[in-house]
Amino acid sequence: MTGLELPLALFLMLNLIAALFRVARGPTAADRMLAALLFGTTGVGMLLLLAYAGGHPSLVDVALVLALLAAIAGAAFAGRAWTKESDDA
Amino acid sequence: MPDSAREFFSAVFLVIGAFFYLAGTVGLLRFPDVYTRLHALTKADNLGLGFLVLGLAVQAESLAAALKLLLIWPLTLAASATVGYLIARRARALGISPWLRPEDR
Amino acid sequence: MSTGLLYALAGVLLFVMGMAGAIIMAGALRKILAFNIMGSGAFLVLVGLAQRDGIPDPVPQAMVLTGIVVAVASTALALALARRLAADGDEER
Amino acid sequence: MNLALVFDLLLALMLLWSAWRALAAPNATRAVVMFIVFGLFLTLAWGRLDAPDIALAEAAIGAGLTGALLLDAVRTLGESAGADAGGARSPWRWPVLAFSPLLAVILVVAVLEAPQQLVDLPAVVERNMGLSGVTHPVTAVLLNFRGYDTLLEVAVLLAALFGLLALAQGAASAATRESFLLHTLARLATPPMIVVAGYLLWAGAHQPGGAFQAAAVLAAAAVLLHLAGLLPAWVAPGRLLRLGLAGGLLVFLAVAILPLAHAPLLTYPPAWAGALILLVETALTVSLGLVLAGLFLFLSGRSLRDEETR
Repeated sequence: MTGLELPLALFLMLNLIAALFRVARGPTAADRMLAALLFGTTGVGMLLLLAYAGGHPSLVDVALVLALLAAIAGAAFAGRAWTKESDDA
Repeated sequence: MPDSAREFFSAVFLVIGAFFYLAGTVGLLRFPDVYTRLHALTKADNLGLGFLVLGLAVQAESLAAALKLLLIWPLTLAASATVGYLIARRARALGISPWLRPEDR
Repeated sequence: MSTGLLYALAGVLLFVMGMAGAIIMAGALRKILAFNIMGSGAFLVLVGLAQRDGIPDPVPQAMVLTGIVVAVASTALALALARRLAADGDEER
Repeated sequence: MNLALVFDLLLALMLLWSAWRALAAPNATRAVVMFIVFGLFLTLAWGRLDAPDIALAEAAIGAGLTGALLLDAVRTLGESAGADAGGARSPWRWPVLAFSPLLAVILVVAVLEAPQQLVDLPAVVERNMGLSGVTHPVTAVLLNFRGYDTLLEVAVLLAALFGLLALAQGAASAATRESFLLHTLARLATPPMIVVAGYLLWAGAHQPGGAFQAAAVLAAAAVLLHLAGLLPAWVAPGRLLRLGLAGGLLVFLAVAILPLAHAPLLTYPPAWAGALILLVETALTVSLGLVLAGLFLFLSGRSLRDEETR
């Protein structure tokens, strides 16, 4: 533990909040999904940092599961949900 | 490696990782279209998480713990490469044209 | 304020938000999302309130763990119902 | 300034914000994407609440199952199904919006004023851990102390799947050939997913993990294989699949009933408890993995549009 873990987790959280702007703005559905995917990667990072910041060591397992399944939502989005209509309104 | 050196390298890698996350986020916010934003996103996946994992692996207590951490990285790499490709392909199929510099238009 | 209490309060607000959404929203998909949010809020209250003194409590944790699995099963069932409703509605037209 | 508290406050705000956007977003795709983000924040919240078991389940189900289910539903229900936008037409809109803040205030006060628990449950669990056959308290509660809850819950899951089977109509779409890259990823990722599921099952006895999390990871593997076109959607369960779906419940029931001759339902002899729990968990992992996968695979591709094209 270097003492940097918790501040960096907080930094990543602030990063996410900035990325929310892209979720709100779009313009295409994919832009929102990209932000959601960035949230996934950042979530993995935050879980690892929390695990080493004195949280529960098995949070590393949670991060591992999240990383393992990271492609599913993106693949379902590209293959199933994203159509012309998703970008309206 | 002595503990102080491990802590030093760990801190350096963690800060580099956080920087690439920031770069990914800035890219996501500032780049002009889906394709370029994909590029920005994968920086966070590849380098941000990569350095973060490296930084934590340096201070891991056992080899097994370090290996478990290092396993997370290639998984995310494979996932982000695939999803990036799928989204870009879908974007093309939907007829979203890539952004060009004004002088190239 | 303890971590547990903070998330219990967030859970209360999620519950109310989800409940209002489930009543007001018109689309089936939105109602299903609203119900899920309501359920997540209840889960947070259950675990957060039991842990407001900072001691992890395995009993509500085990209950919420099974609750999450039941929630996804009921979501799938609700989506199947919504599809059937939509398909039947089309036939009548 | 306490950094952990700042982190928690921001996370709680993000939970509320993402839930709000999931409800208020103007179209269905956006709503579902926001709901996926909400699930991620929730995973982090469970991590902060010292509940890694729940975080594992939330991560596996949120990332592997809920997202795919809802995104598939967006396609099949159609983007604008049932006038999805906002719901401005409900006659209950104003009364509900007026009443909600009041209810929120009442509940917040109730949570703040809630009396202390009469029974110190963590201490009770702690005292009885020696009898449970495992060393991880959540697993002990789940499969020993409150085993009957879990037994009935498995039955509920199976009932939900039966309901879904009764409703499903129309031909399930055949697996479509997906891109080579997704194909490769699915082939590469499935073995580690199975390994991780096995690891979580084994770990459940002494650290966070167990049948539910392992089953969710297995189901996610099936979802990924289906999305990649490697696993066709299920139409009607054959004999083997039926046995697989019900097997976990049957094994659990058998283990619950066997000691009835000289003890109440679900009392394991302490010496055997560890082995029996592992047996039940293994059967549950396979069965629940199939049930959860079935929730997606039986639904996938049965859609409005299939009806229309026929």
